[in-house]
Amino acid sequence: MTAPVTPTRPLVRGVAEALAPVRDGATLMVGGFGLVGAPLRLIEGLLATTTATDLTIISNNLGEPGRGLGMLLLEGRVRKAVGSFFTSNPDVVAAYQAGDLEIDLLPQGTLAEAIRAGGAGIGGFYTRTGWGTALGEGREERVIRGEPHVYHESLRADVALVRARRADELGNLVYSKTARNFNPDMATAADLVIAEVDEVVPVGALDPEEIVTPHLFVDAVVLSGRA
Amino acid sequence: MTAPVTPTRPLVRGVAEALAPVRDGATLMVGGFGLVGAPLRLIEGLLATTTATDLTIISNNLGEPGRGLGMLLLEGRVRKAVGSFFTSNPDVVAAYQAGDLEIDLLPQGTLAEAIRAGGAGIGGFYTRTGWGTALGEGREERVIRGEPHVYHESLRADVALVRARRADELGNLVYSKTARNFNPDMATAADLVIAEVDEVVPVGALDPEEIVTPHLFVDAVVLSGRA
Amino acid sequence: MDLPNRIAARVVPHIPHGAVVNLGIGIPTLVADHLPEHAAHLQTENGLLGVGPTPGPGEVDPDLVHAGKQPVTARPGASYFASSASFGMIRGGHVEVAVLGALQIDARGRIANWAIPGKPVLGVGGAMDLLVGARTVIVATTHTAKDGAAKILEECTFPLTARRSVDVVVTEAATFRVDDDGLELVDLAEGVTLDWVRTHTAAPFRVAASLTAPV
Amino acid sequence: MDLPNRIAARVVPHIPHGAVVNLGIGIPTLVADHLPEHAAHLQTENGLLGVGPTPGPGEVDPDLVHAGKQPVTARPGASYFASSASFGMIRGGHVEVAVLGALQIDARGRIANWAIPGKPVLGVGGAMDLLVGARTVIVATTHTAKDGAAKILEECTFPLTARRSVDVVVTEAATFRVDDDGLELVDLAEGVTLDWVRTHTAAPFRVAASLTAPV
Repeated sequence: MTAPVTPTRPLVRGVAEALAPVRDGATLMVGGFGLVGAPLRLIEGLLATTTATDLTIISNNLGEPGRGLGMLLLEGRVRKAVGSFFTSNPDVVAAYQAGDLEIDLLPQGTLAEAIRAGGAGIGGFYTRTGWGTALGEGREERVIRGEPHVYHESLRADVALVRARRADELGNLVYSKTARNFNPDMATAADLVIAEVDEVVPVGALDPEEIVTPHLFVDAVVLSGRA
Repeated sequence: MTAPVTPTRPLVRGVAEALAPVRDGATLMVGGFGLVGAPLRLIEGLLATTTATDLTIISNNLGEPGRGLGMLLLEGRVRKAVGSFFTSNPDVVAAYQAGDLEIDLLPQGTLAEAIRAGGAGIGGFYTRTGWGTALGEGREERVIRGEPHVYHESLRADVALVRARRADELGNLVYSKTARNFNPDMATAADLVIAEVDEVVPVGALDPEEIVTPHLFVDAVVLSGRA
Repeated sequence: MDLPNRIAARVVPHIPHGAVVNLGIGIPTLVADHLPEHAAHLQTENGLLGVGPTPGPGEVDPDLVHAGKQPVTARPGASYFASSASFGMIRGGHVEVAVLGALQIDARGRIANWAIPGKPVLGVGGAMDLLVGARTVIVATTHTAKDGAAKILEECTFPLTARRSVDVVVTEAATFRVDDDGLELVDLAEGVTLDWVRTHTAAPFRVAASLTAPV
Repeated sequence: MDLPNRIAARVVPHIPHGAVVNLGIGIPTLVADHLPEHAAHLQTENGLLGVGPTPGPGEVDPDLVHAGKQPVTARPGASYFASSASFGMIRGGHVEVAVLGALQIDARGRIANWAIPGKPVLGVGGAMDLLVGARTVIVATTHTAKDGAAKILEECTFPLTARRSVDVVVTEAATFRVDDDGLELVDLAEGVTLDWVRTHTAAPFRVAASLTAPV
């Protein structure tokens, strides 16, 4: 093998530098299933190093009370949440009932598929999930191979915050167990992708067969401080 | 870690036994990009151990003259081919011009996406690819986020023949370099999935982070004889 | 055995050996503890095929949880995957059995398990995908609600999770199979009478011949 | 240098350092040989990011090829992926530059490169996906067809590959940039006159100020 392509600029950034492009009103995808695989240092950084507010958050949950995305909610930074399961954080229920938070609820598989589709240049898709239920109401229907489906448009974001176990110096990512969850899908579906990792290894240290997120998806890497 | 779940029946079969369920008129997905990553032993087995004919083959190409799926074509077993690039095999052009072969030509990305969608329970999807071209003619159009898209229904098959590097005794698969190509997608999208591998390793020998095709997709494993 | 575990244990005979099974949150999760060692491959929709037993206190890995967000282990032969791939398995019909909880079940075997009228609808998770995609769906639930009201009703008053009927309904008292004609009672738990089931079930059901034969 | 390599070499200045680049079959593939070492990350749609140089005779791996099905190597930091993921990258806008061949180019910079009228249309490959998805598309082609006929035409007579215009057209003689107003000649190869280009180009084009300034 020959030498690697030299990165054109340092990929590893400080939290504040990496998050500086986040604007008021931005749409953010944030990885994690509850707090597992959530980029907690980046979420803390959003609060500590930016004033970004009026955010739309696409994430399976909105953290837990006062933890993870739950902090962002309590600080009044979140205008809208798109996800599948918010009831595990009572603060979300309270904010919704107070009229302070807009919610777009999707079946978890539809959420994951819409993100994957957004990253893969697919405009929209049909799924059987949700047809004939309250979540399918008002959606375009289509019968395919004899089965009714509902239409969903794909999802894109301005910024994705993802959590991985390890990056190489090009930005290739590998994950840890079920902390993988939504992270690889979200890493494909935003204009700016910031990965929080425990460790950065030299180019060539990751097995090419094992890389889950190829580096072309990743714009910046931040260290979790948990190596 | 505790002991693995014992397979309920032997997963590794002889070629003839594995292919016995293939019926006349069946739709088969066959992995490979040209001959790279094509399940050549299974294709030979179709000819040598079955009389299945009138087949619809979903594959990027139809092999090369007299090699791979090209053999199946010369034996008159193929009624229809669905793929993206048939011109590299002059026998395909001749069969088409003689009216002996029906062709459904798709852009390569649309082919891959339709297979992946078929395996993932997605009925159909919209892509920008092909819009406004001869391959988009007659297709339903939809403007999504200001861009015109065309509709494609997902693809499914009765049987998928895929090529992997290695299986464990449960049927988990890993691939070899660019021989991966369409194989993991096709392994999800057929009622019966037969994998041709060089090697079968004990359960637990594959890294859980590295498995590309989890075993629940795989019905039978055949040895390539090229270990 | 407590009530949830009694129900979970009654699900086991309905799971084929070697099946790929997804266990929903709540009582369904307990089924794992009653499955004979090695009997099934457990899939969890947050991205793992091959869920193993709950780890001991010193063995918890914060990156390794099931869909209920509780720590688990991984068996040999396990694999990890992204959420889109996991739901591809589920919607694509690659999971053989899903065991789900239910708030209500109607006379056609359709279930409601994600929303309650009058409360904000803020959580659905993977319930709809599992109900649509799994080849066989088993409901594991208490026979009645906490207030004693029937959960098996002519029509659900809560929003349905899908239009698809489940295949089997298992409670602490009874087991029903579901077919095109509706519910059929196929088993009574020890000490439970047909009269008790009739009194606590608000949907019509047939009784399998095996249960009405003279003793 | 032969004609195809002369064209390929002229593409290089249009590729940003460190860009992710997909090279089409034919002349575009040759661009790899002219890129400075480490200048770009080559993606090939059959499932590899990080294509390296052609292997030596004893180093060929039959499982490692590019989209033209010729043997390649993989650089450190390379990764392999399935076809659906590869085209997800391409359609999703994650490939910065695609270099494609063309049979014809129209006055708006739209290209035809996959089908010829009167011949059966049996191959398209990844051309349409690349043309739709890559952020920048560069065409690398001979200025005229083998019979001397112009390839740059008012309208394509062959079927278009997409409605999207390319960004740059590079031939052995000239380089055009494409914008909303059509083609602009921005470079002449050494020894090529503006007259030659006018004679061999059947579409109108503007001439960049830098080329018309008095010498």
